[in-house]
Amino acid sequence: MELRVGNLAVSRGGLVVLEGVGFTLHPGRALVLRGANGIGKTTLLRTIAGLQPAVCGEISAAPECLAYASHADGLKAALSARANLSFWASVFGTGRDAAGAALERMELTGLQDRLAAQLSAGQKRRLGLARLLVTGRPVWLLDEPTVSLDQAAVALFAGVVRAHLAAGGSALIATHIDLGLDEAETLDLGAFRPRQLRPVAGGFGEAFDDATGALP
Amino acid sequence: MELRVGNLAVSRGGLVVLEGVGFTLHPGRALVLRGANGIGKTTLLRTIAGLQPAVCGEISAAPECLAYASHADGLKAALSARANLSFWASVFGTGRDAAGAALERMELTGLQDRLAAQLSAGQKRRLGLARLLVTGRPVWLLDEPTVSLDQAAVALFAGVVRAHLAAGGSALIATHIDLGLDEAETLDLGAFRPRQLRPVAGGFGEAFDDATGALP
Amino acid sequence: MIALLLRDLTLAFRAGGGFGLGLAFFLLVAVLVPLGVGPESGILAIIAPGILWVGALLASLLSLDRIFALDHEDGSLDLLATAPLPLEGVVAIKALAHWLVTGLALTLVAPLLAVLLNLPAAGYPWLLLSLAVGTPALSVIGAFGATLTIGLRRGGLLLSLLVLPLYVPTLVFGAEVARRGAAGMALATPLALLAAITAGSLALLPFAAAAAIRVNLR
Amino acid sequence: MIALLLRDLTLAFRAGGGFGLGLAFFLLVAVLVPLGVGPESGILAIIAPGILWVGALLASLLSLDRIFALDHEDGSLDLLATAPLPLEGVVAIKALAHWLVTGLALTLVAPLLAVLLNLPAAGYPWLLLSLAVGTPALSVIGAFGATLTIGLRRGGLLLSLLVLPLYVPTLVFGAEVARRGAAGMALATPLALLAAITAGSLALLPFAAAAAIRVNLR
Amino acid sequence: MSIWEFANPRNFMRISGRMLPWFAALAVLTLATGLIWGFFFTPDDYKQGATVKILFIHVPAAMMAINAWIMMLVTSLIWVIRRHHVSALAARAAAPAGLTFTLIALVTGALWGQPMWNTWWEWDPRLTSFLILCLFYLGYIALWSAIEDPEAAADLTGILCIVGSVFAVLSRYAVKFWNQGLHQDSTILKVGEEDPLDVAYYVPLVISIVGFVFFFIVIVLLRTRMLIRARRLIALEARERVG
Ligand code: HEM
Ligand SMILES: Nc1ncnc2c1ncn2[C@@H]1O[C@H](COP(=O)(O)OP(=O)(O)OP(=O)(O)O)[C@@H](O)[C@H]1O
Ligand SMILES: Nc1ncnc2c1ncn2[C@@H]1O[C@H](COP(=O)(O)OP(=O)(O)OP(=O)(O)O)[C@@H](O)[C@H]1O
Ligand SMILES: [Mg+2]
Ligand SMILES: [Mg+2]
Repeated sequence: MELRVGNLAVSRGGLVVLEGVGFTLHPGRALVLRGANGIGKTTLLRTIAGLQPAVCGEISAAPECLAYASHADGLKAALSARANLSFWASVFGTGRDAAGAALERMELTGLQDRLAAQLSAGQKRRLGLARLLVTGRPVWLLDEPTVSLDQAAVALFAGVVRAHLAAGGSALIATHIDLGLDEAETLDLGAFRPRQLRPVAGGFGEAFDDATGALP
Repeated sequence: MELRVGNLAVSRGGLVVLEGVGFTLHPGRALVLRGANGIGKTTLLRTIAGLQPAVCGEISAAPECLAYASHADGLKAALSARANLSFWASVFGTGRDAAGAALERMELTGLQDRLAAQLSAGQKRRLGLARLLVTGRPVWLLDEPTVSLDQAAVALFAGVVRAHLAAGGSALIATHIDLGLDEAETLDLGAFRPRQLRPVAGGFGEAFDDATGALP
Repeated sequence: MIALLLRDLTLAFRAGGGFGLGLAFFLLVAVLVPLGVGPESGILAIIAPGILWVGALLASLLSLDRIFALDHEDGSLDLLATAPLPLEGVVAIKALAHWLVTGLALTLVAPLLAVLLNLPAAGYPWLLLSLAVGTPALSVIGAFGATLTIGLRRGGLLLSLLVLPLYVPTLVFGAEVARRGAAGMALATPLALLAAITAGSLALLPFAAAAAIRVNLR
Repeated sequence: MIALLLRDLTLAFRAGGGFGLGLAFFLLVAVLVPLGVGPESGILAIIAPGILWVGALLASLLSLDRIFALDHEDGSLDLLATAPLPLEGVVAIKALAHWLVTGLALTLVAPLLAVLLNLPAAGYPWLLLSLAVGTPALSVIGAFGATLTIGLRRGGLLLSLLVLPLYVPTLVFGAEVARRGAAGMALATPLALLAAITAGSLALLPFAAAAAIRVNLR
Repeated sequence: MSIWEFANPRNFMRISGRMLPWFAALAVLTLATGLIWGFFFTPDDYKQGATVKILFIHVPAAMMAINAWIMMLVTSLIWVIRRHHVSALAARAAAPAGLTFTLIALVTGALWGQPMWNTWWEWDPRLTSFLILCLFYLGYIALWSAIEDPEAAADLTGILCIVGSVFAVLSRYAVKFWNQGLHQDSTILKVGEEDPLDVAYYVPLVISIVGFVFFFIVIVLLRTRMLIRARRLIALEARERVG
């Protein structure tokens, strides 16, 4: 499954924050998105995931191939680690074994009966990432996946991503730190910042930008 | 203000997670706490900040000298960046100018009238850290302060910490990534992990551990 | 779909999950009203069907904001929206789960509370029937209202304001059925209307609700 | 302290902040009860004082979970606890802010709603007086209850369950004052008891609440 | 000129700016005529005495309260289907006006009810459905002001308005079923039948109804223009902040 993004513009709060974004993500490859705080990484990933409409441009992959992991982990504090994963496994139709395998892969087997509320920040994050494994989807969209992870966990996660790539999947990763994925290409979003911020065409901002003409 | 911690044991969920922790933090120095996810960094910092009782051991500094910055930033989404800071400035009695100066220091002046809800993850974090500057307290307790920050912002924050140290303050920092504070010492919490997990003495866990004797 | 229903039910039965609390609220209304109004049982018997219906309505109203807001806060809603489930189905399942833990439960305990309020014996079956037919409408309409306020933290009270006018027809016909039942009058017309409202909302509102969720996520 | 009061009031008046919604809920109860009970004004006049008190109680109950839970969720409560303010003062200020945006507002609109429920003219001053004296107790008791459920996400319904029994004496005496006032009977005793409850809770509960916060934070 | 010219904010500002003075003049003229005629040059009713003159405010306000909601429904549909921004703002602009008319009808009705029915308030179906309409308006306005993003706010309030309209009709029917009521039926459209409204009242009443219509148009135009200006201010500020 190839993800081709062409001439994409995305908006947040009625303003275009990135425009002309284009890249192709081939199966087996990873692409790291870089850029300063507030440049629009989260916005870009949400747009590609189909959660918000693009201003213009095209995205080739169908939402059915994409698995998105956001800043928030989507964990239910009152369910055990295992129950949390099993739920997503049945939603995505990947079966019960998938949850066990994912727990094992993220080294959470020992914590599987603990309620999610009783995990530390990094343990929660690992559980959130384990969800990717049970989606069974080829293209991963990851928003700062390694927040709160210690070095061992970062390495573990890099290994998981590498295995996913080797199996023909691909990953688009927004991150500020070095993941140790040497084979990944990097895309600096600074280049797609509009020279001048402008309101979204057809949105409220643009419609009224020039509504009254020059004030008398 | 010197922070001396001696033979401290801390607990989470009724179990002792760290014991025998001891260190001294002199004015003008920084100490970085390291340790794998779930080792108890957050628990230790909360205990020192006076938010939860220690199992045993002593902490020399009075809570009035400590400023704690947690995983959560304590921002009100419906207030502007400036109003958020001004509130804390008046709670800590450091006056209105302090808020303006802190915004300037964290390079948030351009965003000061934006509602906190409309900031990106990294901008929110910077605002949360700006709060430390308006507390006017000498000892900072920082729990993963650089989560979501880009490299420029990490360097900016390291500069702020350095200035704080130069002014006679001190900082205790739990983090997984390298802050670039070369002068800081490091304390690995792995050494204070109890050999065997045991319930807190005097807690419910211990009281009923052996409640019925051998079962008949 | 079934996984979602089971998860929502499990969460509702967990500590702090909301099951039992809707019931408790219903009970409390039934207890508070006599305390506030005074104990003359003649008046209580007259107002009993109406008060029980108002209590059921408030109890289901108060648990509405859990339907979507929790999932939105912890990010699950984003993930559900990208999962292979139609959003309309998600709304319907969540409304069903809400009905099972509030509407159905309320219907089953209502006769007990009717005793507290001195409802005449003839009224019991009709009270039960009116609640059984009417409460699904309360859950679906409520789920629709909840989708409008997803993005607002603690939108609970705004939600009440939005949903209550929508509840009026259900309340009027429901209470009318119960009242006429207690008084031994004919009640085919209000019962038919109540059923029509329930059927109509079940058929149409999930679509409006799914549209509102999409707006809120973007 | 004043900064905290101002902040809480500002937040309440911001979009989605809760002011006006307590009022709206009060209004809704006054509208729903006649819809449920039926339109005969004789019956409504008799139950009016009780229903209005129950409405005021529910309206202030429903906004309780905002008092602390929001601050706990976003981490402000941790920071407030380490700030140079006594926690007792924080509780008192937050209860005061809650009373200003609910109790006081409810008291001021109560006469309007009394019209809807056909309260006899003689009852108006006493209804007002009973609400003015009684609602501060509702806010303080509620703030205390809210501290018990801080740690629970969406503990709203559990909170109702905990607080309602504590509200019973206030409700009973408050409604009694209003009812006797409407009927033109002597009401010195219930009024004195109501005032005593308010004074007592104001003096003692902030300490219990501060202790509960400390337990919840650890 | 097509009606969709109005959809462009610029054209709307231009055209509405030109029309506003005329509508305002018409509103003042008709309102003044209708009300002065109604208050001072109509006979007292043989049963109701002078209180009958509340009619000239009560009836137009009550009609406009309903018409304002219908206008909001139409503009919401235009927004949802054709996505014309001005139309969303016009719906928002009409809501407070509609709420005010509803409140005027309720208050004048209450004032009238005191001498006529010997009570300020009666759970009559018409009165009750107005109270519910009032709640719809409140909810609609509250939802608009609670949501920050104008696009989402317009969409969600549009959905609310459409669904709410269905339920408003349902509840009108429901309360009618529930209570037969005291309030008299509409007679305004039944001139010529037996027992019509006295012609002496009829003419000034119609004039003040027309006056209320113009008044409503003026308010909606004014408020829409204000909201457009406010949006422009926000747009300019946004540009300034980032540019
Ligand atoms: C608060 C309460 C009231 C409300 C909400 C209300 C509502 C309305 C409405 C909606 C209409 C419009 C009728 C139409 O479109 O034809 C109307 C007309 C009228 N109302 Fe009221 N009303 C109230 C109280 C009263 C009272 C107390 C009286 C006096 C007895 C009264 C007398 C009338 C009359 C005479 C008309 C004109 C009917 C006609 O000939 O068309 N209303 N009212
Ligand atoms: N709700 C909002 N309303 C208006 N503007 C917003 C809103 N949320 C974010 N923004 C702005 O949109 C821009 C892009 O935000 P986004 O969250 O995509 O950045 P990011 O690259 O993910 O940053 P970070 O690394 O800090 O997470 C930022 O400048 C931010 O200030
Ligand atoms: N509410 C709780 N109940 C029981 N155990 C808990 C609870 N919260 C955390 N724990 C456990 O306590 C231990 C210490 O947690 P703590 O949050 O202090 O770790 P940490 O060092 O801050 O980790 P991280 O780097 O992931 O943030 C962990 O093993 C965690 O699983
Ligand atoms: Mg981001
Ligand atoms: Mg931690």
